[in-house]
Amino acid sequence: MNMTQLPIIKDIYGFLGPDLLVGVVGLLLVLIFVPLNSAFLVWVERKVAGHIQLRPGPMEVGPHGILQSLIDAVKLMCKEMITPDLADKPLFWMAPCIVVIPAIVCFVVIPFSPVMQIRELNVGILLIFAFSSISGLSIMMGGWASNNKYSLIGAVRAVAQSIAYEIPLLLSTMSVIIMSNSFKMSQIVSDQSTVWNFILQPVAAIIFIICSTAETNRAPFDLVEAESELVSGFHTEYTGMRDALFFMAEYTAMFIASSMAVVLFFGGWHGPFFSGIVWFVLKAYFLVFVTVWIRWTFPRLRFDQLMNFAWKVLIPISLLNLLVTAIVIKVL
Amino acid sequence: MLTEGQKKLLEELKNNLAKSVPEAKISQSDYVLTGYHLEFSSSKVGMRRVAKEMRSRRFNLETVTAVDFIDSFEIVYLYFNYNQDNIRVMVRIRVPKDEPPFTVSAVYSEAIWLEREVYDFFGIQFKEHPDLRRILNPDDADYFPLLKNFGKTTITGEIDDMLC
Amino acid sequence: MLTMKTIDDININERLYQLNLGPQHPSTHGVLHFLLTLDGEVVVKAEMLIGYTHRGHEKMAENRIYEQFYPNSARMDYLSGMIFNTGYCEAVEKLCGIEVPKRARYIRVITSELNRVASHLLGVMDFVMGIGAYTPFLYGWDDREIILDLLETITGSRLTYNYSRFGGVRVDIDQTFCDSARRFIDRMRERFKLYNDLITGNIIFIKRTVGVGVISKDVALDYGVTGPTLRGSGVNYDVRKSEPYSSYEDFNFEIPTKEEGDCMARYLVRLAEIEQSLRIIEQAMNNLPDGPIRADVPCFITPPAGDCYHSFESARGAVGYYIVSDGTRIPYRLKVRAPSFSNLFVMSKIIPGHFVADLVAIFGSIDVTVPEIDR
Amino acid sequence: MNTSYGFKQYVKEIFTGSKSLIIGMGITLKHMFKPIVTVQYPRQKPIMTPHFRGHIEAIIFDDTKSHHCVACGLCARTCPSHVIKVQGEKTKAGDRKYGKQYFIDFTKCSLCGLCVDVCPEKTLKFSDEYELAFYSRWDGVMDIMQRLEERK
Repeated sequence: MNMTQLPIIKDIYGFLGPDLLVGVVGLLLVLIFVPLNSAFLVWVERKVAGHIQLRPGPMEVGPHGILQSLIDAVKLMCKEMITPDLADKPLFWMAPCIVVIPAIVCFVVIPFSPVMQIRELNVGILLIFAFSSISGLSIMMGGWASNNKYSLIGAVRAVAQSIAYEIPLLLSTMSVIIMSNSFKMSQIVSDQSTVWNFILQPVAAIIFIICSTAETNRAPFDLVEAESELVSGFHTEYTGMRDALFFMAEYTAMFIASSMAVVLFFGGWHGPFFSGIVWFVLKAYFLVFVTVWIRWTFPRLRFDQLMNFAWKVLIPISLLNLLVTAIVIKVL
Repeated sequence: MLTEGQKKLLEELKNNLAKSVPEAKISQSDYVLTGYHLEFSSSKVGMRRVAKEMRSRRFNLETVTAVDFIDSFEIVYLYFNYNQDNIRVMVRIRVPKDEPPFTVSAVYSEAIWLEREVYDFFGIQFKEHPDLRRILNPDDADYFPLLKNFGKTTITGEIDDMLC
Repeated sequence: MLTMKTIDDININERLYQLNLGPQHPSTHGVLHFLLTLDGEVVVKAEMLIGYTHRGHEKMAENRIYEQFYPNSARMDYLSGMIFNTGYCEAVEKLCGIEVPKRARYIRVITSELNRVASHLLGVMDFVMGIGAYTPFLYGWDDREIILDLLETITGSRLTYNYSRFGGVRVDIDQTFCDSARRFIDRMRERFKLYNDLITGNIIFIKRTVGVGVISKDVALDYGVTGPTLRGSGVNYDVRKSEPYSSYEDFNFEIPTKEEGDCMARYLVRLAEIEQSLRIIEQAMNNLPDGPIRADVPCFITPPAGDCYHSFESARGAVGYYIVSDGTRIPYRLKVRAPSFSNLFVMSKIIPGHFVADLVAIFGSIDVTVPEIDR
Repeated sequence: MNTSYGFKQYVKEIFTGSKSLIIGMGITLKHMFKPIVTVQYPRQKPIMTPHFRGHIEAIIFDDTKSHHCVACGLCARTCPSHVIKVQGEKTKAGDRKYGKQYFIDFTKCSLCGLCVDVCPEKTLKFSDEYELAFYSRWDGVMDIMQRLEERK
């Protein structure tokens, strides 16, 4: 008997249409892409750091050590996952699971090329913002559940930091959204076919990059981890694959933040000679490279300075930028 | 070679110290051989008066230490000043083993730790010290390592015989 | 600056908690234990618990002949082992009245100053790493590596040199050493621009260090602070100038001081001191006299009964060796005045009111070596 | 930190700050394309300097084609860590002693070089071997006379 003849399946298929196929295939691709991508990015980070510091970085496994992170992943899977005695066990266990959810879900709406998008949503950008806030929750959960003071300080810092930096992030995004009149990501990209938003909105672009660095807890805003103060911050007590999941989420968040910046400011898939996806991925990886480059150049801010920077510098400037954008658009 | 300023300061110091601690023996010593200009030695009194005198002249307390002379302790305070006329003053106080001296930590905060160290290694219970605990040795140690009767190894004796 | 809360303002049960920073912690430069009482992230009270690497060097000295203490002297402050080693030799020479040949004294100055540059480079870069910049640390390490290689060619070792001997030094330096040292000096002078651009000028670095951890002159005097930490507080005191040992009286150099007394001042003083050390090395190499490198001293020395105090400037401050001799081959008592010991104690005074992140910065800027504190 | 924080200063700080950050990024970017300075240890090996202080070794002299050790034991007595043990032997009665066995516990040696300094026959030197790894502590105890035989 044909399964599709069943009324319930028919209903679901009718409801979802060809999207079901796209959804399943897309999800599979994302599930493959996310770990491989973060493994690649770990390698990129180590290589870039190495060459900046006049050393070669990983060289042993594979040509120029490209397989190093895969081997490390295998090692991490074999490691014992230690749960501290006094930890809140369910939360401790859940935090690394929850942290990968936004990493996977956010890929659903990113338009890699005009055709390569798993699901077109009218509010794609909002979905990404909504889901990326979950990572703050899981950091809080992990830090709280570890029952370690360093973890707790890291977690508290993470919450304050993500609240402070989401505001300028949204404000700078708003100025782009005002320009293209849509929350749809593909719409924003196709609006940039002639001129990138980076040219029209340089201030918003820079603020967006700064804030996304802070949102993904990367140096110089890596107070959540702050090795020299908090040992390892919220994931001090995590070992093995749980720790690796936090890392995976961090690197995927980096990639998503870069993709967002590409969509919003750097013309998405637009570019000469190559097809859309190549341009998109090239641009996204270049932005990832920039964040890595920043990390290995600057010292870390102190917590009060981080807050001052968000509230006294970034928010006023992004508000001003939004105001100017709105006036200019109204006048034109 | 002593400069004029140093000589003057030395004279002043000698007089003032003699005035504040009359029972002490104060003598000038050869800097080239010993590394200090003025030697102040007394038995069991005067370390706080000397410290106050030194502090008023902006001298720096370099170190506090003790030497175990089996029958008694010699507590050594070294003072040095940052000025142009450098004078190092060596203050030796002989105290019997059963009669602990007073602390100078009220005058020099640095002495809190330095005297803790002396207590830690010699067991000298400084009177009126705010925080006299073990510092380098374990908290529960029941020995005072730098006393002469502690841990004399047999190997040393052997070396002594062979080399001397 | 943050307003310092006193204990009376706070309901202890609700607000304060204790944090053990160390003994195993990435930024405590060894095994040092801070027992912090925190209000949120602000330190209310800091207590330093030391002694985790106590090896009893002073007791060891009472159980071995003077020569056998050579290796111990360098192991106290492993970052400026050459200076400690030379200082110990000079203390014993003072006790015995040994006259050291001029060439040996110049070689001691050259090697000590190279060691000081290496130590300062590490100190400065470790401080920067504590603030969170990892790359400058490795650039500094790159420079330091050249010094270590250079010193290895004559001493055969990279940290615990064991190079000075009573009455002189062990191995003579030759033209190749001088040439490489000159090349290093030229390179180092160019590197200052890199450090200034990458670190000193960086706005984040400035924000993190200016006005943080201020040690005033009076506090410095009260707590017996010495070395670059003291000179960062505006006191012009350097043992090399005030009581010239080896042959420092022959050289023309300045003592850099800063009035501010904050982390930035200490950092700048260290960088300026590297520059002055390079000057000293250059002068010493230009005027290097010929002659023997070791005085004629017996294989095992026997100092006369008596005592002596020898003070010298290590990379961290004024070190003193107080040696009491009873006329035998074995010291009766050997006391080391460790500068880091006093420099660390001042932290309990200045830390309250700062963030935990500042604690790391202040600790880095004071630049202590834990084995030297613990001895 | 500064209470009188004017608007002008605020704007100026943003600009000077951004400039300093860009300068810093330029420096690291330049360094990225410089050649590496590290030694890739197992693939490249550093050359030891002539004065390198490894463990001690006996010198082979040309005149006797052997060491000159007379087993006086001065090195054993000077050693601060007491890691040397020398065993001498006389070939025939009335002859000079010569060192037959010379044990050094390298795991406890602090490489101070006092034994080399003090040796009256100057028959000790430092080896330039630095890759010494053992499976047990006992493997660190070596007989340098035996090693001398192997080198011959």
